[in-house]
Amino acid sequence: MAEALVLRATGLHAGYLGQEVLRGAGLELPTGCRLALLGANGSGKTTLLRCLSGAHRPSSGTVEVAGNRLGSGRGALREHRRRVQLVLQDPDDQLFSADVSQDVSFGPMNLGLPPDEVRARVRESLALLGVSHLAERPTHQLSYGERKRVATAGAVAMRPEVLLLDEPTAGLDPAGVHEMLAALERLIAQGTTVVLATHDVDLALAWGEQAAVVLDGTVRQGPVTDILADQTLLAAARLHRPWPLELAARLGLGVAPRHLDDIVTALTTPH
Amino acid sequence: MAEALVLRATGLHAGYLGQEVLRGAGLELPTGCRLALLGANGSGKTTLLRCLSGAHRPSSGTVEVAGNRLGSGRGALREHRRRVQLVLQDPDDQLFSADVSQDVSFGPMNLGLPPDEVRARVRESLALLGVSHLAERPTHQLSYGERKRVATAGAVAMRPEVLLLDEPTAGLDPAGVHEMLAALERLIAQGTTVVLATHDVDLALAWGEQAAVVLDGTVRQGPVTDILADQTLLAAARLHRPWPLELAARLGLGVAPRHLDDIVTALTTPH
Amino acid sequence: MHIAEGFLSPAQCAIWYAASAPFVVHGARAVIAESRKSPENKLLLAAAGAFTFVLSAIKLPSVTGSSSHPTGTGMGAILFRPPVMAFLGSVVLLFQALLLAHGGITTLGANVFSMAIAGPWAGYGVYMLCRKARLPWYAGVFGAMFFADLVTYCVTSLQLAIAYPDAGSGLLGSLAKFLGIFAVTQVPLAVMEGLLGVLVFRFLSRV
Amino acid sequence: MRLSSVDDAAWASPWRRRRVGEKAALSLGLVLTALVAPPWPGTVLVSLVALAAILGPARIRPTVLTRVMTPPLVFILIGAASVAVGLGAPAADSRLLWQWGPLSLSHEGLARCAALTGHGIAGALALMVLATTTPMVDLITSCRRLRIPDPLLEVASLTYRLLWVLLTTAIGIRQAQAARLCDAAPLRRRIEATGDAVGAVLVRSWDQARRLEEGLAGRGYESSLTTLPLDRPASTRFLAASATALAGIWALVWLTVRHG
Repeated sequence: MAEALVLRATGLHAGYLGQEVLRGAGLELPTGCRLALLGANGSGKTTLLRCLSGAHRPSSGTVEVAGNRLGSGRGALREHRRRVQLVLQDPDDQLFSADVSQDVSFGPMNLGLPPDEVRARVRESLALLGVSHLAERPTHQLSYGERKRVATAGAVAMRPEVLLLDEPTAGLDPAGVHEMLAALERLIAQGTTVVLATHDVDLALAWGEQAAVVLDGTVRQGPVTDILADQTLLAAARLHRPWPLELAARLGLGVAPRHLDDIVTALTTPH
Repeated sequence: MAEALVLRATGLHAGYLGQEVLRGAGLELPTGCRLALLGANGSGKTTLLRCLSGAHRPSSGTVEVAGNRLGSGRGALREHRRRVQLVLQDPDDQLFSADVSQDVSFGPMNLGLPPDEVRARVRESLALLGVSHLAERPTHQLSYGERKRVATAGAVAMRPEVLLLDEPTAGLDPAGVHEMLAALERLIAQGTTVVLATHDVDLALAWGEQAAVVLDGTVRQGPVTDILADQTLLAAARLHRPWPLELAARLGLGVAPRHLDDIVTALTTPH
Repeated sequence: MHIAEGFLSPAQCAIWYAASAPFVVHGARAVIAESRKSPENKLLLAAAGAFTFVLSAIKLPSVTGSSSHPTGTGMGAILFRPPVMAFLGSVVLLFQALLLAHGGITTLGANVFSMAIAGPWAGYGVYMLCRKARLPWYAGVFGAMFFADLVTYCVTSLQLAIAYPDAGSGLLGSLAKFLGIFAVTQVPLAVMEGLLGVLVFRFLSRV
Repeated sequence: MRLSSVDDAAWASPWRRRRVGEKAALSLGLVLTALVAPPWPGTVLVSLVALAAILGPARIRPTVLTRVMTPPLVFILIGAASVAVGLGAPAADSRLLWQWGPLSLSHEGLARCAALTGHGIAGALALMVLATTTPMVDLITSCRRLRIPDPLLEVASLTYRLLWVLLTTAIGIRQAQAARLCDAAPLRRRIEATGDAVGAVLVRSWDQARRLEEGLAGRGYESSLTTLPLDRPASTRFLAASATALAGIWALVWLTVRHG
């Protein structure tokens, strides 16, 4: 690809307790690209995210951020983690401080920043995620959607170049989904490259520029409308075609709509 | 309504720690009707389900199953629970045994059935939910979707007349959603009346016959295509119109499609 | 440190089982009484047991470079009282023996005595003394955690010394050896566990 | 969540369907033999029989057994080494090999060290016969026959269920802390982070207990958590084979002692 890659993984093999989950998986993430990552439960989607973030060491293969290869040394791992942050699906397995501000300040404090700078970062991250009003609240009193956004703020406070999100919208009500996606827009506008792992093919189509599907331990990547129109690939990955593409195919529209608006345009514009 | 009601609630007031969540909520569930229950986070959807199942005692109002009013006595409550079972969103809040079969056997054992009858019910419930192969597995090794189906099997083993499901498809991958919905079809075919609480308006439209929206502590109930086309109601409940209804409205189709098929038919059939 | 299976003679196993039994039975009675009071208590007790297991699996920040875990006996004693800890601690030690191969079945009596009885009671005693002396709460918590950890290891060393007296210098020589190996390396860990206890109770006061 | 190799093995073992009592009889018979029998050849024979059972019919992979046996081996070796070394004036009749200050090493010390290592390894392996073939819950459920009061067994089996939920949280939190560069922070911050993690897990444990109580109330939980009793066929062949193995060990021990 001609664009600059912010993150690149090649030939990843990884697993747990002797079982290999990834068998030669690779991924190329251009700077600023919105990548939707898809795959059934147990496909290795989360393992891939964990390898990319440095949380899981692959048995072979390489991961690079902006050309710097993630080595086995402590310093390299530290530098990698500063640049790539992962937010897992369940916020209860990630929030550990008594109150929201404290939790978000954890990363910046570990970077050794002066207190004023830490406070500024906490304010900024909470504002980006739209949860400034929760700053003083105890974490375990928040709703599920609020906890998810606070957990994301904790990662954002590290000012990562790449943010990997595992199912950021799962379990949220429509308003919660809307708020989470709005927060992601603000992050992207700030220059963060976002990878969104999801089971929701409609969301992947509407949100992503590229899509990647984890299947049989490897990754198939491409423009979102190509990948999500590939019936063979989708069936193998136990996914289905998003409804706009399905409808377009059934009606023989000859376009690849990503939203309801695209469908309306295609149907109401005279040929 | 003319049909026989299997469950009816009227004038429910309920809440926690002095905060009233339900303020005069009511619901009428005809026997065999598929009811989709909608509502934003914190709207009182789960509280309503808990009142209907007898897990939460409302401060006023009545709940009846097949004409029998749920009283405050232990015997009445036990009888009510035998007939109405609730499956919570998080399976870890219901699964207490490390062994799948033993967990599912809990309800039937409480009914005082002989061991052979209990074993038969366990087998039957696991088969209905399509998880017979998990009978000997430990709960903690199962995936989230598997745990959800096992938790549902635990409720089904009581052979309830009404099954209340809180977000049965949330957090599942498309194949998991498909399997859960297929399991519900088998239960409905057996005569169980199912209430499905969800955030997913598209699912509610495709699956439900009736829909009920919890808003401001009360319930608005009606045919699914009426309720989910009501823009004012949906906006107040922080929901949006399902895409088939939205598309039909934008294209001025003059029908109320519930699935992609309905749209295709409407568009390809000459007027 | 759990005494491994096969390490104690049958007579010693029996003696430590006998020494622990009254405490564990007393604790079991307390657990039965609590769970009869309300069905919710059974779940709270189980959560306490699970927490104790998980606590002992959490790695402490390494000072010496080797990995080490808290005993958690002092925290359990303050939170759940020593009688209940005698029972829950026994369950946790049984789990550790069979799930992690830490400890054993014949040595369970000895391990229960050091980790579920001696440690918790010592910690609880120190905690109550500090409260009587009106010392600040963190002194009591630190003291309880510190002494519970240290006493646990001293009792384990004593148990090993009784089992294997030194050929020349006898029980005392052997005790010196085992204390030297286990307890002295344990002092920084006991300090760490004391600090951890203070931080955890400070955390609880804020949520 | 898979965190314990022993637990994984126990759930997957073909011996899971055997009666807990039968497995316990074999395992405890071996454990007691490992304790009582002379180190040579008793503990060696126990180790061999236990290894044969675990790797043979119970079909546990050697790598799993190695992983499982590492922690007890470390303890056994440290303990045995400290027994081998004498402190202070050595006993009058001991045959010294080496002496340095108050420390000494004698033939007798080495013999005691070898015996202890033999007892320890044999005992640990014998216990693994039960541990790698029997899930904790089966063991707890079968304790009903020993007339242990139900509330105690229920607390124990709930503890087993809840510990996986809490372990998942604890591991998740520790990894989240590592991802946000906790490992690179000064010691003081690392201790504080550990305190936060423990506190968060404790709060989570109370919360989980409350939620599970509500969930179980809906399933009809009033005072007891009765489930199906385990239905396992008895096997006289298994008992006979176990008895033969134990008798064989003792016969060989007797022969060796008599002729040795």
